[in-house]
Amino acid sequence: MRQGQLGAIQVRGEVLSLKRVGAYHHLTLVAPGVAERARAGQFVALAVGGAATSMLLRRSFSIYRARESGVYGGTVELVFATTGSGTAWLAERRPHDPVDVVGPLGRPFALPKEPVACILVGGGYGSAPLFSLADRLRERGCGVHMVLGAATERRLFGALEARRATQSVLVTTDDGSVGVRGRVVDVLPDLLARTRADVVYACGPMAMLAAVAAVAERQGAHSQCAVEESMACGVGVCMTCVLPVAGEDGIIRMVRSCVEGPVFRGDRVRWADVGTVPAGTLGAPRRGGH
Amino acid sequence: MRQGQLGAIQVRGEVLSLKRVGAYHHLTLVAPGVAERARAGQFVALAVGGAATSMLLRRSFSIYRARESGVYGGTVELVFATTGSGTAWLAERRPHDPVDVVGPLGRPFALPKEPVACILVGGGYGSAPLFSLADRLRERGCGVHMVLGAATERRLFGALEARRATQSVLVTTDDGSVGVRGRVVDVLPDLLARTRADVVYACGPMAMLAAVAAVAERQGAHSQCAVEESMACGVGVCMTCVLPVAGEDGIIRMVRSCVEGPVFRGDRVRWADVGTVPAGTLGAPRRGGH
Amino acid sequence: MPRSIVSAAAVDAGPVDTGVDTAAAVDLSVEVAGLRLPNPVMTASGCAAAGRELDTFFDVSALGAVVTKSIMLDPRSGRPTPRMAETPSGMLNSIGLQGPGIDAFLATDLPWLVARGARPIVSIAGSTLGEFTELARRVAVSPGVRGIEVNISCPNVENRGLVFACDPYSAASVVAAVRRDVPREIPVFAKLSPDVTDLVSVARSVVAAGASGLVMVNTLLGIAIDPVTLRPVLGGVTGGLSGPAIRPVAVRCVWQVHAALPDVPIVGVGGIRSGADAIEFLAAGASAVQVGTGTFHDPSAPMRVVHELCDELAVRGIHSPADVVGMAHRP
Amino acid sequence: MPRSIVSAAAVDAGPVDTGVDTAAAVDLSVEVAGLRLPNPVMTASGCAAAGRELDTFFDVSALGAVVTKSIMLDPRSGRPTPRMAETPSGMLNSIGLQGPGIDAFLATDLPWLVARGARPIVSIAGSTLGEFTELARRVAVSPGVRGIEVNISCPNVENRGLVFACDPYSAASVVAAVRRDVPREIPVFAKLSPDVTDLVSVARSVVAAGASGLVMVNTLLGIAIDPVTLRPVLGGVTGGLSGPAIRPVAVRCVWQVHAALPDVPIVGVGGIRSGADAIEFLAAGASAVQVGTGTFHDPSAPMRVVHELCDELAVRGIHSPADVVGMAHRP
Ligand SMILES: Cc1cc2nc3c(=O)[nH]c(=O)nc-3n(C[C@H](O)[C@H](O)[C@H](O)COP(=O)(O)OP(=O)(O)OC[C@H]3O[C@@H](n4cnc5c(N)ncnc54)[C@H](O)[C@@H]3O)c2cc1C
Ligand SMILES: Cc1cc2nc3c(=O)[nH]c(=O)nc-3n(C[C@H](O)[C@H](O)[C@H](O)COP(=O)(O)OP(=O)(O)OC[C@H]3O[C@@H](n4cnc5c(N)ncnc54)[C@H](O)[C@@H]3O)c2cc1C
Ligand SMILES: Cc1cc2nc3c(=O)[nH]c(=O)nc-3n(C[C@H](O)[C@H](O)[C@H](O)COP(=O)(O)O)c2cc1C
Ligand SMILES: Cc1cc2nc3c(=O)[nH]c(=O)nc-3n(C[C@H](O)[C@H](O)[C@H](O)COP(=O)(O)O)c2cc1C
Ligand code: FES
Ligand code: FES
Repeated sequence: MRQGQLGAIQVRGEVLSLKRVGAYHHLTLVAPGVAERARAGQFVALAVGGAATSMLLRRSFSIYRARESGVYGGTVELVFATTGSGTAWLAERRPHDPVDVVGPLGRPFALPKEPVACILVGGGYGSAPLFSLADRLRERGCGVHMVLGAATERRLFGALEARRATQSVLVTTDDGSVGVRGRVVDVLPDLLARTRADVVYACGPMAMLAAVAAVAERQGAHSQCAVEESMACGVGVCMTCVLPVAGEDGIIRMVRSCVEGPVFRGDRVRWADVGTVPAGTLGAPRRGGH
Repeated sequence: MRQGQLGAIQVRGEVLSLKRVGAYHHLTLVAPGVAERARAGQFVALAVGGAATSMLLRRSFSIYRARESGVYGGTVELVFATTGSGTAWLAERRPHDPVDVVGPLGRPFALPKEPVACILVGGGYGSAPLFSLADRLRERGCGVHMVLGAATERRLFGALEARRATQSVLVTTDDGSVGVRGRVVDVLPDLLARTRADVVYACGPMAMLAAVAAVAERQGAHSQCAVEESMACGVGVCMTCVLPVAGEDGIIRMVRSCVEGPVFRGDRVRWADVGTVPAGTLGAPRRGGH
Repeated sequence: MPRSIVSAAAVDAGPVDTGVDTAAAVDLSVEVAGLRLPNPVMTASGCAAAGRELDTFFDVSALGAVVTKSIMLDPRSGRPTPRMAETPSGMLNSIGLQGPGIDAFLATDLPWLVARGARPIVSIAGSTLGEFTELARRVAVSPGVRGIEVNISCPNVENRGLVFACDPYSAASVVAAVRRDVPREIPVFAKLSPDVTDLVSVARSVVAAGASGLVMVNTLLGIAIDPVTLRPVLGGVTGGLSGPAIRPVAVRCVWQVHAALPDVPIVGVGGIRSGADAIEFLAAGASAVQVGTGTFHDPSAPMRVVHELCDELAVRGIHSPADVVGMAHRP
Repeated sequence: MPRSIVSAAAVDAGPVDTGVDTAAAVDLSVEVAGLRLPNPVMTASGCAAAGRELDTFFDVSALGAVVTKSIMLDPRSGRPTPRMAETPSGMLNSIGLQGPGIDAFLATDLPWLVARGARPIVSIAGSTLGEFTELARRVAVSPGVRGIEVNISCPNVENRGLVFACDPYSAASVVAAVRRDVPREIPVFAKLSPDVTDLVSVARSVVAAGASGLVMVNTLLGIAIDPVTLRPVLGGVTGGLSGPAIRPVAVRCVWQVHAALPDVPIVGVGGIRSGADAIEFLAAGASAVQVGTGTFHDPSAPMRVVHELCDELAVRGIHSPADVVGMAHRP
């Protein structure tokens, strides 16, 4: 296997374990080489369905944990919800089943140079990549606070682990089944003020990311948001995974979330325009077409 | 489930066991209703590949044994070789895995009214349907002799069982790894003469069936041959599985082997013309097209 | 629908009975080109013979209609085998319209369907205008026929073997000839081929020629080559590609024609395996659907699709399939 | 090929290294429209960007050629998302030719490929004759370009947005305009669309207009409708269908054109995932092949296909891919 500028490799992984956690599945894969290269916020793309599958495209999953060679060689762990035929297939895997893995993919969360206070916000399974991030931040002496939100208790991931990994944890659920009834952004402004956090890291549904980025901007904090766009290739060659992002130069471009993301600066993404090509975007159709 | 004139039903079967036997796999499926209806020479059609499979067509397999409701409900057993992606998938099944089963399909072997001597000829896995046939024949007081042939020992199926089920067994292999070196038709004429058998039953490759039918005809015996044509539907609606067969009226028709076969009278099949539409076939293209 | 069907559906690998009990609230009956049908699901021509074999698995009279294998004037032996090749999520077939000819069909197959209480739509195929005309005359006067489907995806021996469906003029002349001899109350459906540059112009011309509705689509022309023998797999060399693989193309055809001719009834066919697939076609502009190759994977498929369609509509609180027709064109 | 590739191949789900050591006996080099290539496998336009990302997984200079994403004169934002929908054994895409424009391409992407030692074939796309002409001029004079692929599957804004490739005349005029400005030693390939009634006539006319070779096929037009929202899945409504689902159609196109124009070099593309798939295209009449969507399933696919093709030929005792070209047409 070759390692190139992205550091991604392709390996024939093997299922080590698969457990149910609330509404999700926690999958541990032996994937030599991937774990060693992985950084918080990156993802893996798995081939699904076996040899004669009708599912042509890989499924992408944030890396929850990456353990450098244990007994079986390096392992990567992910947490997934079964939403369709690909994740349903994954949920049926058994130990020792082979799974073709490509990763680690994408840009990781950017880490602060100074030991500043940070808030990590996760929606549903979106909390998965935040725990390894929390470890890195703590190593750098950063204060780490976490906000976990979900529709209901079963859809929260890692609430217990969060207590161990951070200084403070806030939980919100839409139905109030646990923690504060409401959304993460209802509690974020106050927490930001209290902790004087400089950076907010977020992973979850687009709507949540948009709201978190807005709050952060309003209160003068940086935000780093990991987006989830549907991806055909995951490696930067197909142009399906784009969203409108403003560059340093202020120009809006349709950028690939698989290689230039999935982590973006919250203030750069044109959240309101996701799913469109906003006027003024580089190369956008002009009056009367191109 | 409804039972119609064909008696075939569709059930969600379940794998009870899967064992290797020489070059083959021996699969036992719990398929309530199918076993009860099955007769020697019929087959089942299995959906392969799971929910998101790219394999649209069912795979057909002769019924090796059918046991009316045991502990788990009726079971059907089959013996298969892994030749491609569908059988490869089947070979990976584990106990309790679901398998959608349609069957029993096709016309069974016709049984003699009198207690005559019979010779059962099986090529490779083609011997599978002959054991239940042997039982039926013995019940009717018929003398049963078996000839099993294969390329090599690993590709023989049921040689031991044959000894129990029959009065005499002859084995041939192309490479002489066991039994007589040669083909089943090398030993058949002599056996026919010795046993004065009235009927020859055969299942195996087309070339073998053609040769067996010729020998039988030459020595004045009836032959019943189970053919193996590739089938898209297995239930009589698609017209893919045809071969040229002469009717009582002497007219050659392209006949569906899934419903009017797989068992045919050897003297009726136009063996040399299989894979073509022989001149004179009902509805064959005339000079200058239709 | 008979309970037996529900269990038939339940055993299948595909999407299963959601068990939504509000299903009762849904009335599946539809009107297609003047035909009132209990539901919008039919068999596709050539994928259900004349219904009898499938009646083993479900009551064929419970379907919206049974479209029979395209019948020709004389008996036809069809092409040499192999006649099929499995392809990714699809299959190629080169059957060559094997059939008993119109006399045997009218003597045996049709009466069985009528006696069974099914609603037969008879598909006819000819190699000359004259053959189509005579077939139409014979079928039109046969008792119990609910509709005629004109399979114009066959070579026109009077025009260098060019497929009728690939030329707006030939397609229209066949439809006009058939229409002339078929009483008004029997709808005439033209079945179109997707293998054309401008499907809408073919659709326009057959409608102008008197087609009551359109059936879209027939198979796509394809070839499979055996990587071992390095020769074509099919005895007929080329074959028709069908199955889920072609569904996006079939839906696109329905979409384009419905956009251009919103008032023309369309029967959608191509890769339908489930109720959700059927809804794609309805939303694209079809008033009814046909299940073809899906039946090979699951002999209960046509009836299961009826059942799943019912459930899919119920969960969305939609009371009639008609409410979904063309929905995808609305902003 | 570097050993690394073999291991890359070995990890894939598809057919694997047969380990036939007689592989040494096979010489994969081919000549296509005057181009000498180390092997007949290329990337398909739009499925490998400009090669750089795939170089992470294998050495792109080890491929026969790297065909770049169709480039236009100006930067293009492409269509709104969603831009893809997975379909059975295929996918729909509506990227809308997003790209940086020719200046940025010639300044960055092309030089990287050349420096890497890859053999670039530059795919160009325009919405007017003029755009094609200017693109051809710019590309032709750029160092390192081995060939030009003309993507005529784009709407002609000067002709009611009709796709160039769907009309023999427009298709020919684009090719003629491009050919005029490109020196003889650089082959010009015309990439054809399968969505036409008479592919052979389109092929004839672009060859007459000076195409050195043909690339077949581009995607089939398709639509996917979300059964929940009942609206089109793609932001662009219609999209291009690709992947194994379309392979039988692509092979048929190659077959038909090779039968009619046996001396015209053809590059086959459509659903190739393995060496065996590649052999189907060679046997149908292609002299080279491209791997597109297959790369999304397996980023090592193009190089794995090279490797498997080598093994497939070796086990058959065939020494050169050229020996297989058109084989399926022989009795
Ligand atoms: C960078 C990234 C990280 C992700 N991390 C996680 C994670 O940690 N846990 C988790 O459960 N899910 C995660 N997802 C979403 C996950 O990829 C989808 O849930 C999954 O692909 C659905 O596949 P399916 O076959 O079950 O669903 P289907 O709907 O059958 O999939 C059909 C097609 O749509 C695509 N698709 C469907 N839903 C999504 C989606 N939400 N995002 C992107 N593509 C989608 C699939 O990849 C496939 O190509 C992530 C997605 C991305 C892009
Ligand atoms: C009536 C009948 C009885 C059979 N009984 C047995 C049996 O007892 N044991 C056994 O091992 N095999 C049996 N076969 C053959 C078996 O159906 C094929 O080996 C199997 O379908 C191959 O599937 P695959 O996906 O592994 O191969 P692939 O080559 O990938 O299959 C591709 C397509 O070709 C068809 N096909 C391939 N080979 C055959 C074949 N030999 N006959 C018919 N269709 C074929 C498949 O059904 C499928 O549609 C029988 C076939 C028939 C028609
Ligand atoms: C084996 C087979 C035979 C067919 N025979 C006919 C036919 O006789 N007349 C016809 O109009 N269409 C025929 N078709 C086409 C189908 O009716 C249908 O239009 C096509 O297969 C697409 O639908 P599907 O994907 O659901 O199969 C046949 C298709 C198959 C697979
Ligand atoms: C995401 C995507 C983008 C594509 N972009 C282009 C393009 O820019 N120019 C072009 O000529 N073909 C383009 N194609 C078509 C492919 O080059 C190829 O012709 C087609 O996908 C069939 O091959 P495949 O099945 O191997 O993908 C694109 C295909 C896909 C899936
Ligand atoms: S998913 Fe292909 S470029 Fe991002
Ligand atoms: S397999 Fe369909 S008719 Fe025999």
